[in-house]
Amino acid sequence: MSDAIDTSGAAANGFEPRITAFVCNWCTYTGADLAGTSRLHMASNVRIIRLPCTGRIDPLFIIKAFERGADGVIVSGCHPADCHYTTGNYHARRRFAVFHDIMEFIGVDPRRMTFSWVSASEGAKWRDVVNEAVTNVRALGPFDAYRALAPEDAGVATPAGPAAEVATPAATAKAEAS
Amino acid sequence: MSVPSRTLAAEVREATGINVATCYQCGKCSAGCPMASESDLRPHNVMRLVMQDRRKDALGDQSIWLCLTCETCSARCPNGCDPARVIDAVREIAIEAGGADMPRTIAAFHRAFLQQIRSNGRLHEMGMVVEYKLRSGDLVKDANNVPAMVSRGKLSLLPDRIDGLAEIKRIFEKCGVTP
Amino acid sequence: MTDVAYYPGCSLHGTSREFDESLRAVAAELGIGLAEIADWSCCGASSGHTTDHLLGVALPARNLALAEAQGFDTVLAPCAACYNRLSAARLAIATEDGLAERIPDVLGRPFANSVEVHNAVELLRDASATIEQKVAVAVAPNPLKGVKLAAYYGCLLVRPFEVCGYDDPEQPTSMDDVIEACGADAVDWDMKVECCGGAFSVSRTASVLRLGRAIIENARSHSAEAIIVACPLCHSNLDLRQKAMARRGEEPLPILFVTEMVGLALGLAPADLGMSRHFVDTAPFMTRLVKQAAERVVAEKLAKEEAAAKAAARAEKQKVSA
Amino acid sequence: MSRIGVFVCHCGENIARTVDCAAVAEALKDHPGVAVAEDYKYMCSDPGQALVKKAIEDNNLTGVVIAACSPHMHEKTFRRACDQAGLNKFMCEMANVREHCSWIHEDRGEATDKAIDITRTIVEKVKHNRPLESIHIPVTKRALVIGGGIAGIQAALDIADGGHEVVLIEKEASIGGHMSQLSETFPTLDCSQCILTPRMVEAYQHPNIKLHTWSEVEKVEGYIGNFEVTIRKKARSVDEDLCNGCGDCQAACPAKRIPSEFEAGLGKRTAIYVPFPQAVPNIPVLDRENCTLFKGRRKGLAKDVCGKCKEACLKAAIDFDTEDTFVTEAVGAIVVATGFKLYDIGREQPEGLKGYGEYGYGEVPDVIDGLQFERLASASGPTEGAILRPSDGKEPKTVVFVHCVGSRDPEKGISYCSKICCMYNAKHAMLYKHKVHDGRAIAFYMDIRAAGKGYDEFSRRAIEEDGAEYVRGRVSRIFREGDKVKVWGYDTLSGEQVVIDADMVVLATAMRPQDGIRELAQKLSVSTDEHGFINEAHPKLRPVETNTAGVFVAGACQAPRDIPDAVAMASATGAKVLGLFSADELEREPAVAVVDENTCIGCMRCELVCPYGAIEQREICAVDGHVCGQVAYVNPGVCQGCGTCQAVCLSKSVELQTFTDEQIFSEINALAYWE
Repeated sequence: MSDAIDTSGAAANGFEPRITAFVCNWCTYTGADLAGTSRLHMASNVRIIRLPCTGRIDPLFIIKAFERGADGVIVSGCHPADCHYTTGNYHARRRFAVFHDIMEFIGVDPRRMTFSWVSASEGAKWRDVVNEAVTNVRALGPFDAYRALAPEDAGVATPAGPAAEVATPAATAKAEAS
Repeated sequence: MSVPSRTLAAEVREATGINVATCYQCGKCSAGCPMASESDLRPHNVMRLVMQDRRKDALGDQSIWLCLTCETCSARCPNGCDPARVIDAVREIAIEAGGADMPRTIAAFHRAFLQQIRSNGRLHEMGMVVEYKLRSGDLVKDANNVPAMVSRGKLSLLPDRIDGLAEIKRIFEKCGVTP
Repeated sequence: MTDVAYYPGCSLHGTSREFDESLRAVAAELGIGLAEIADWSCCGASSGHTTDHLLGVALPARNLALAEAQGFDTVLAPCAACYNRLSAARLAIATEDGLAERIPDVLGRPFANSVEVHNAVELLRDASATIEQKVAVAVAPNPLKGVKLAAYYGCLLVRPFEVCGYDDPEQPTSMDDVIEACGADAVDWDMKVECCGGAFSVSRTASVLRLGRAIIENARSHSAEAIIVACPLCHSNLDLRQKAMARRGEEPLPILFVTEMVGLALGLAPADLGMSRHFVDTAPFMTRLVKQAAERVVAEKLAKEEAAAKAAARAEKQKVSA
Repeated sequence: MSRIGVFVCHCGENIARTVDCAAVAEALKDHPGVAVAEDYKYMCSDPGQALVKKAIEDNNLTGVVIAACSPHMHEKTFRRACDQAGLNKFMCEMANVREHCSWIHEDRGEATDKAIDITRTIVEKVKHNRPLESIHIPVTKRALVIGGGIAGIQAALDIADGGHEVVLIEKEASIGGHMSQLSETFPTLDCSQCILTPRMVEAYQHPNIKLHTWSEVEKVEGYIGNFEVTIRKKARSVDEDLCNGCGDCQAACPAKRIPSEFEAGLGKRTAIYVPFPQAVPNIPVLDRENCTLFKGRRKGLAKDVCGKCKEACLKAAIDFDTEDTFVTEAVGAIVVATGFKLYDIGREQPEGLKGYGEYGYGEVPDVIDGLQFERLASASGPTEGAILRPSDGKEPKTVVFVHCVGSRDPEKGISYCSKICCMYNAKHAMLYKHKVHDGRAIAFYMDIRAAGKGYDEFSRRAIEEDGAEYVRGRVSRIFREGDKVKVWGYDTLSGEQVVIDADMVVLATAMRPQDGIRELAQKLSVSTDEHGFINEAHPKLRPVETNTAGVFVAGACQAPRDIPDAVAMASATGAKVLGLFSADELEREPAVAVVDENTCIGCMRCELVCPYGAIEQREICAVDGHVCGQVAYVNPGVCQGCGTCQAVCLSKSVELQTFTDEQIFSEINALAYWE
């Protein structure tokens, strides 16, 4: 996969980052839709996972994304005070302030993560966020620190290995309860 | 002049970063231009000609040299098109193209002025006036003012020359300007 | 207070000596130290940037580089034209792609674009409090008290806003503030920021006469007794060319540099401010002002005495009635 | 084992141009859990949907993934199709391979790879979807209309006539808005008051309309069908029930020199006042800022220095000690109609605006704005309709009208066209010429924008029949010279500078949203554009809805609008509200959180973060009935499905249906395939 916008970096190290984006349904997802309807071309390295609100984002999602081979992560939601759910993105913001240090602690370079606010009317801003994230992460090179942890047979439906507990503690909890 | 590959608008944009297409010809620039009554092309006309890539008409007209660079047009432009800067750029392009129709007197003035800087580092007004007279050819005008100025100590007969002349010459060379 | 780097520019060494002289005199009075930049060179004026953009940036940049090298963080450029070119260069280098990298090579000396540029009006506006105090305590009667003066900014002090930006580009007030600080009345007129013909003084005198006349007429119609300027170009256009503009029998209108005005208010002698160098003779104007001032002082004195007398009389009456 | 159907849409050329749809279907065909994978030219077309339905029946699919456009576009369509085919509609999801893929990439290889990833991700999600039932919530069939201008009045009347209660609130003392200030209206020149006043009275007397004037929105809670709005009734100092509008208080008030807002500063009013004679309700308010008594109180004087109005009031309706009161209203829908204000060219400007120094920052007395001219021209205005200039009350013989002041002037902070100025300038020129026959009306314009029924004919008439002189060019400077106003213009058509010694200048200043619109928008959680105008849900297809369900928008608070536009929008919101009220219950997606009581430890952190207060504590009892613990409970009616509770849950016991951990982790895992 090669970056549609700026291949200079790619030429340098021939590496194309894979980036997982967690976006809220109301602002950034719609903003990305707008980028589409406006035909704004951008790097194709980003895969979007739609959530109702950045407030729904569990830090474990991000750790999981890195564990499953993402080189970078984008988290983007409504502008402060514009949250569709009035305050969800504030909780997200507060949580990620702390989260930053945790990532560093567990050995993920915070520069691999992009936090941004993109509103439904900011298609162009979404393009820039995507392209910048790709350029930055490309410069950082691949993230393989967790590859070792990843199970050989990357079971998808029910993630195996150490991820399992992380993935669905609710399920396990149920098991104990019953 | 040689036929350039790019449009005039493109050249202007490269030189100034201004997109002349943002001009919607409202004429506010020309309404306030102090030289409008004396020039055939008013600021918004120049914008128009650049927009339409009418190179000869834009570069060839005297009007662009009648601009006082007083910036009134740019200060009041509703779209921030900065006509003054565009006219600046058009003048430069005209000089490069060699097709510039600069009024003799004004051309003479600028050359005389720059010549002074190049050879003294500072403006030696007396020297400049003399130089200007020779280049422009209107020897009588202002001549009667000279004694008065000398008597008021406003014109020194000797230039004051700076030490760093080499630097000044370097600057002129680097900019490719020979007055 | 520490010294500011002083960039006089060619005019202040030549056609506008009085600006230089009056500025130095006033600065001394106000306790502002001026250190002339060693080996400064011409800013290129309009000829520079009219001919070549890079040249128009590089020529002023050399002087900023010198000031930098001589350890200053602000440069005072009293000449409006120089001020405009210096600040424009500063802005261009800060904003235009690749220029900052290119300039040191063009100049042949290091340059960090670290010095700020101020003009004379800015300097005096910031000092206006001090001016007011000094005027208040001056021994000689202030000749400017109540005199109607028109602040003429012209182009280069206020435009373009991105470059100057220390005052409103359409309705500036800084020079008016200085006028008020001097005890004079700043008249509200319409040509504050219209162009006087600038660099065309020599090359296209006819235009200068037309534009200059409009300015002087408007000032006069708003009953200004003199026009205050801070730009050598404006000054020579309005002063040197005024004779040619004037209609028969018209009283000439003195054109004073803002520094000269402040000097007068501070009680300095016109001669020390270089006012003898003007083409429009300032002597009659000054005699009138001094006369007015003297009369005012006398009148005030009399009024005081009368008041005192009345008071005494009243006291007397009360004694009697008691 | 799930049996999922994957259906890849070409969207004509829109997707197929850059994405190899067949390849996408092919790639998913053998993916675990996928029963069938097909591609088709137009999935959303009838045959396309038929294809999906058939596949569901033939392969009795447990889930469906449509790889096509954004879910915001067609999710409803396909879920309906699934429903009809007997598959629970929440087992159907969209994979967005158009907006998020084919439209933003050029390289076919890349785009196809990405499309496959996106589709697979959603397939993995759907594997964990559960059949859900929609939630039904009751609708309060009462509407709130914010703003009592012509738009608000029209919306209120339409809803009220539809048989539902309306709460109409207006921040001024009277309804009527800007229209009540206008003299005559284009393009018919009928008298504004004459057509408006009856509507105002009708609204006031309507049995279904409850009017709060001198009131503002304080707080908005709830959601579509179930809003609870707190209204601040500002202290009026006059008892609305006792007052009979006799006007004795105004006559008695000593403060008579206060510039009247209604007269756009050209007339004066008293401190206790009714904004204008036809005001509705005809009940005064006391302007405490300018009231002699309150000035005294602010100075801290021992006893009140005035009180003449109170003495004059035979009904004893005046009380100086009233304070702001709050009323809460339960409504099911909200219409925002707060209208506009004019760009003030002065030196002091809000964020982003610059003002007009070259026009003297509005300090020249005979330079006025459009609304002020309306008052001059109005028979009920300060000059009883005579065109007299403010400075010396003389009749101006030369009047200059300047279009696009503020409007279409990005450097001053406004890029848009205010839409109505071309028309009202033409009207002003006409009215002036009708009143001052020997006068000159000169209009400086850039373009004449007169799109509308009878509009262009109207503006032409101003030129052709009434002799208004139109000059194409912007004005560079305006300043006072003697008793004249100098105008420096340029005629771009004849190519000459034009200098005019005018007696009066009328600036067609830009239309801006009313003050406080941003705060209001925040309370309603609707978005505004960079200028502060309320954003509609879709510029073409949902022009009067906002991005918050149940909140609608009408008139000039959405964009510059003239009267016909504003009224049309208002009636449109009326129709929308009545439509909403036509059902007793609303169907809502079951995107709500549910608590697993078996694992909940009752820490109630979820309660803390819930933006809607949808979570409460509950006791759970064992079989024998004794209380055996505290757990959280989510009220599905109130929950809006943000999922914040789930993210903070320590025991992972609260789960947002449609976005469960299992679903999301599966999506993340799915991406591991993308090497």
